[in-house]
Amino acid sequence: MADAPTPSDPFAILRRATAARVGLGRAGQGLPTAPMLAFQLAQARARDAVHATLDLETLRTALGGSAILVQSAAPDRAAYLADPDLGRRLAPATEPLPHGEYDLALVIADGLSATAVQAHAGAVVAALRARLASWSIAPLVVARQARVALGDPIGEGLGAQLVVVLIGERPGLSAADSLGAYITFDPKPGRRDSERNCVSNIRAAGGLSPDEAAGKIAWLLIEAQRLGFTGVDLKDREALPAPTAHQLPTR
Amino acid sequence: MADAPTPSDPFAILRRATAARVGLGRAGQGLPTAPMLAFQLAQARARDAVHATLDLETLRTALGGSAILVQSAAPDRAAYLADPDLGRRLAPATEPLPHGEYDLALVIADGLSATAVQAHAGAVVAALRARLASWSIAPLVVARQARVALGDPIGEGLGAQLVVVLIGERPGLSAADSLGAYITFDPKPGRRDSERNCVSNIRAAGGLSPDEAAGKIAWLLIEAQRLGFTGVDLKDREALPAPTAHQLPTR
Amino acid sequence: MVYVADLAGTRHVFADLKTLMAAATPFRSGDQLAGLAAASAEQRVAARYALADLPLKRFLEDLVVPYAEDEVTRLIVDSHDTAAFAPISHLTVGGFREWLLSNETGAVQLSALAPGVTPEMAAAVSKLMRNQDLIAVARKITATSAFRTTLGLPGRLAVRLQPNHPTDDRRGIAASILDGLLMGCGDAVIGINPATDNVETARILLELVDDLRLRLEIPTQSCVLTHVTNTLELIRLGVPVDLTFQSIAGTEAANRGFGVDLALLREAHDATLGLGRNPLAGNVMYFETGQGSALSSGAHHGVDQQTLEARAYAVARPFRPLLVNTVVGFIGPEYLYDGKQITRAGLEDHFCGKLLGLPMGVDVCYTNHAAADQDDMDDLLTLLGVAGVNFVMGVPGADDVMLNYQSTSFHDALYIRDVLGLMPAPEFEAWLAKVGLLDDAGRVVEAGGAQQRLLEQLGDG
Amino acid sequence: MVYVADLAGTRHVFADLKTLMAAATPFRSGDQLAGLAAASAEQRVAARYALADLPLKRFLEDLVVPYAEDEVTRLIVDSHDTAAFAPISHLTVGGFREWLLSNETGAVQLSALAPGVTPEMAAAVSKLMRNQDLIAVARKITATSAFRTTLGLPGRLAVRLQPNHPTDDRRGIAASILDGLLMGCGDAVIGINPATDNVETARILLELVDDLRLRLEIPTQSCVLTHVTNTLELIRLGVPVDLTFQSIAGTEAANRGFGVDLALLREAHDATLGLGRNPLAGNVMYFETGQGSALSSGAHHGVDQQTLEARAYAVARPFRPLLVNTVVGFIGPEYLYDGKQITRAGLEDHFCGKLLGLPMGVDVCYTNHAAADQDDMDDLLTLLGVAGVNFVMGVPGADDVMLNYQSTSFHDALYIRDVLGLMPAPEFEAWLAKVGLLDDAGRVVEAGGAQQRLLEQLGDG
Ligand code: B12
Ligand code: B12
Repeated sequence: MADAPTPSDPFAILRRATAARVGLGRAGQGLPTAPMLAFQLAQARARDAVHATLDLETLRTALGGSAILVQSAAPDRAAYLADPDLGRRLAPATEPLPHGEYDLALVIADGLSATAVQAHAGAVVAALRARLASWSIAPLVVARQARVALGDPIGEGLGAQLVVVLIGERPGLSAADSLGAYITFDPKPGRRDSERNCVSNIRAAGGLSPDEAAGKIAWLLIEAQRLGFTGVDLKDREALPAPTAHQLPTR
Repeated sequence: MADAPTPSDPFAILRRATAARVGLGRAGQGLPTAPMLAFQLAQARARDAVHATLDLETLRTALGGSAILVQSAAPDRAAYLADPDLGRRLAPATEPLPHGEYDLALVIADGLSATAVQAHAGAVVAALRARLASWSIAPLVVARQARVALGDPIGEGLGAQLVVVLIGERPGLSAADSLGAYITFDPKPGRRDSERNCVSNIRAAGGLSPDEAAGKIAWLLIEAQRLGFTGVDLKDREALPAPTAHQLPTR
Repeated sequence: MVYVADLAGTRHVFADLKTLMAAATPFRSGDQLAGLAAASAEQRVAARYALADLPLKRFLEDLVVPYAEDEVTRLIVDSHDTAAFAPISHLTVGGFREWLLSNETGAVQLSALAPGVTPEMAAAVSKLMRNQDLIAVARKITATSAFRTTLGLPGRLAVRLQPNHPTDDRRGIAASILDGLLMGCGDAVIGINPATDNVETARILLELVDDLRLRLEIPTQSCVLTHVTNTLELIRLGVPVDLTFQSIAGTEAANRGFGVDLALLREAHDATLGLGRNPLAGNVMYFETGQGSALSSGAHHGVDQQTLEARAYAVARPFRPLLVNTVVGFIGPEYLYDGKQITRAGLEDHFCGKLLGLPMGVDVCYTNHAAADQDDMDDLLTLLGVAGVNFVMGVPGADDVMLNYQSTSFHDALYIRDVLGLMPAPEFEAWLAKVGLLDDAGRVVEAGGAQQRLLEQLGDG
Repeated sequence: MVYVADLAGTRHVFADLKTLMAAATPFRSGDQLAGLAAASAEQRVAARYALADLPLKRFLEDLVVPYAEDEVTRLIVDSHDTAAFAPISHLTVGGFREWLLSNETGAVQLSALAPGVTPEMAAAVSKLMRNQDLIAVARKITATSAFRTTLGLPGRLAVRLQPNHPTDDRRGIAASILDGLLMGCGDAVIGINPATDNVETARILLELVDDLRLRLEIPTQSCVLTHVTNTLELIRLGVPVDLTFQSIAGTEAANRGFGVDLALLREAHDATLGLGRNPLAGNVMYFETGQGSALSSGAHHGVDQQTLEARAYAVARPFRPLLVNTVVGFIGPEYLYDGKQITRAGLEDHFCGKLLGLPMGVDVCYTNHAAADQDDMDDLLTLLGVAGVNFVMGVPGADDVMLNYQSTSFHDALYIRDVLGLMPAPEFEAWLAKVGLLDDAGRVVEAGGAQQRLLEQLGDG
């Protein structure tokens, strides 16, 4: 193997196994200069990601057509960051949503990373639709300056039994494009987080792929419909793929 | 004596000798609660003093009549604090000052404490006028959002040989009303601080009284006129009042 | 009851105790958001004057969250130890501060006192304390706990090894664990936050760590930080559970938002103790807390976030946890805006937890939407080291690739141990020495033979 | 010469070395004011990448302030010790950082290196260092100096007693001095800033302190922090001058703004040495510095304030001072906006000064127009204690009633000594023990017999 570990670098093997910052070396007790600067660069970029805004045109295309656009009660990013409650309510001027009788509503929310939504929401939605072909799904809603709980008034407004909120997770140093999915049965304002389920870390490299994620979300949705609730009492018991041969990294 | 020190409080004697925070007692190595809170209250107030603004009406009365009002190039307090250079230049829209041939110009500048100017500038000016009866003094100038060096363009504009800037010193915890006097020979933009002299800590209780201060300023002015310069080479050699009997605090 | 302070002619009135407590708190964004922060710097000082004069006894009568409405309040009131309270029962809050700082008050007095202190008393006195006071008193308090390692001994600093991975990939997690172990970290616990909620995944991860621990004979304990109900299920399945984890908060309603209550925690505590894995049969719980979580779920009852945080410690206390840590900058700027607020909160939380008798650690951390950076973390870590914190986190390169925030790294742990002359937990130190990871100066050796040998040992297994 | 960094497709160009250095600096208001700060967080990191790759040798050729224009540059270049520089002459700035952090680099290597480091090298490497790096390296450096006390020994922390009074009232000043002595402070120096510029006043104050020192047999030295020209006059008058003080800055022009140049400092140094009052005939100068003073007098040559501050240490170095301290938060928010910036600057200044071989103290302080408070000071004081600062200020109750700013108090000094187990200078410690001011644990006793006795002794005199 080209980068087989040499005695001088027993850590190469660890580095191949994870995107985590392992095997960085040392300068005294501290970090060598190169990984320290890499960290600082990643932080500068993650901070930018927090302030990225949704490109609605591209997003609509990725979602395969039309979507209802709503805005939370947070007028801008500063207000959104300062007062999460604003992000949980619809803007006062929001027009009533088209009420129906749906099994499911899908909400695409910028959250703390528009980048994540831009990158993966389309793929997750498509994979979900494929898996839930028999379900009646409400018109897609795209929500700006949104928190997870904004799915509650939206799901209620649309008349959906379940709502999935696909939301940009706060950007990390190694992934600014991580998406979370939050599932709530019988959505309405006042739902607690303990009454939802979550599938997180959906992203391109190193995380859950949009397709795997859709599988997990669909599994939870089907269970939720069967049991009549979501939350801590709905356990993710989906069988796992068989463990790989080596659980520990070896050569 | 009523508050003679008791064995349990040998510090009472020290406290009587200074406004400094001596003899505070201890809680472990730290401050007891009462003096700690007193400190915090003083700090809350000192911070307010930085933002106090000049009451021009009262000030004009205190100065005994009319004064020319000018503004530095700093539009507001925030800009003043952020960029001291703005406070050293006259606002672009300033009308030319009435040029003459004066021995002295007096500039009353808010500096970092309008409170100090409000409280003591009038008294210092009056005492100075009394001491310098034979001097030709330019019309008084009151300057807002001003730094010490704003006296340079003002003095030059008025055609004065010497300028005295009476300016609010930054507020301390124990005195938010402390005034400084800066004296510059042949004022013009570009003068260094080493070309000025300073009389500081002019205030009501505990500091130099306006009258003492005027004495010192007048002494320096007369010397400056005689020598033809101000600054580090002009030494304050004014004789001191005879030392008091006890140099150390005793009972 | 109304509280009043007169300052130079201005009368400041505070409608009730919780309003007074909130107004006396150093400024932070979360209290501002909740509409509870003091209106001005002067009003804040006035509140502190009033608070300083308040007899401690008042906190036993005037309850910030009503007894009838909240099981946490009931726990606090019903379990208050009057005998332990006696030495300070005559004091005001201001006098209590001086008592704490006094050179006569040492480790012995402070541990005897703990059961007599309510979280509201701890919060109140902390509001009167400067950062240096919080440090000076906390470092006098020794709060030890033990499992396979003994934590909280003076002169020692332990590390929770936090090897998270965005898909719970076993190889990835193992890589981070090994990296940490080879850097001398992991003596507090090897604690994994699972990315998924899947019970099977949690089982696999627990078995992975247990296997590693046994093969390398590492004196430490493991934990998967999943919801307590999942851990209960794991226990029923016979999975090797050393510690049960749960996030907790300071009100009944906030705990419900987390899907827990005291009865559930008791059930979990009993079940975990029942496994008999802790050789000392003592400390088997791990709790995390953090200012802001109650407000975040609208469950704060108009009480400031720091007081509620202290109440979370009261929730933890009866369960004699091995580990408690505030995750101080974890949630975001809506509660703690910048490095200054995070630093203050970290010192407060550590102090209050210790004062209540808990073996406190701190996750020194921040998110990318907060106004903070590594320099702030270096500062807080150093301050907490001086304050005698029991443990901190060790995340590879300080970057948690799953939770998306920055905590302290293995390097940070080595730094703070080195500059303050602190050693790992004694059992773990002995292990490090045995496997050749310590040099003569007691420092973890840099990459070389010892690391190579350990990795080979695993490769062969 | 142009400097370039390519980051993922974006090319960042820096017109010259001083632009690069400025862009690499952690954000602070003074550089922003000067128009020198990086335009974005990413550009700042790019500058650090470029700086990290820069060979240290470059600093000997590419001068941030021209040789022909500035006597400080000439001093730096002409006095550079090539032999001392040899061990690091092959390194880049990034490599220098690692060399400094390395466990192989200890006190011995670091003091041997000092004459080989230019202030620009010190500033450059500090810009790549996190706060923890600044602390870890500074604490490895021992820079001692001595007069009647020995300062800078490991495990010790001295205090400048700063007993200022708004009218230089002798009784008031004496009261503050006694307060400090009774709190175990004053081992670095008893140093008075006179409110007036009057030479006669300075004489009286020097005689007051000298008298007190002799009567109580206190091993310490005194100083009146007046302009160097005044001190020269005092020396001529035969007044007991232990130390000559002067504020200094990092460019010739800024020093002229202070009314000094190198020749004047040399004259003062010779004159003070000539008095023969230092029994060791060594260290007789006291210098103060602080980021922002050059920009403040428009004498910064487009160089960032932290680099200029390091150059001020180069001004101090040839005079083998007893004391050097940055007055870090003294000027105001235009240069260091808040607690975070003050903290960073304090750690940088302390590190750079020590790296250049100076016996560094820090005036941990802030003004009321800055966004800082006592908590920030507690933090910085604690960090500097860990970093091994030689001395800090002791101002009664932290409130300087003449200079109008808040510094550290006698209490603060006792706090930091206690939590870090630090003792005063050895000669002063012996004196404290002799007069009964130390208890068994080595702490300064609280008000009682010893204080009473000392006060009586003075009253009788
Ligand atoms: C921030 C956070 C929290 C905060 C939330 C408070 C707040 N105001 O933000 C706190 C610290 C309180 C928290 C607690 C818990 N969390 Co959490 N949390 C996160 C984190 C780091 C970021 C979330 C985010 O960016 N959201 C997007 C923003 C834009 O939306 P938001 O509306 O502001 O955020 C809301 C949700 O994130 C929600 N939330 C947070 N955690 C959880 C967990 C579950 C199961 C649910 C349904 C909702 C939920 O709370 C927020 C406020 O309503 C994620 C990790 C990640 N990479 O996403 C883990 C994460 C979502 N949490 C997780 C867990 C397990 C928990 C706990 C159950 C832990 C425990 N054992 O008690 C508790 C309880 C949660 C609950 N039921 O209320 C897991 C979920 C695993 C899963 N797939 O189910 C994650 C993925 C991390 C992990 N792997 O450990 N959490
Ligand atoms: C801030 C300050 C400084 C700063 C000034 C930089 C700045 N950007 O602010 C620094 C640290 C550089 C400084 C240096 C010195 N200072 Co000074 N400084 C002060 C202080 C604390 C506050 C001044 C203030 O509030 N000004 C008001 C604001 C609104 O005006 P400003 O335009 O922003 O400030 C300008 C003046 O203050 C001027 N300035 C500052 N110090 C001095 C000293 C003299 C003699 C002169 C003429 C001007 C001057 O510099 C500022 C920028 O131009 C005062 C103490 C006090 N209570 O006032 C001492 C004070 C004025 N300084 C004093 C001294 C002695 C000095 C030094 C000569 C010390 C030395 N031995 O080198 C040096 C050199 C000064 C010079 N010639 O340039 C004395 C003056 C005594 C006297 N009666 O002559 C004072 C009263 C303090 C003291 N007793 O020690 N100082």
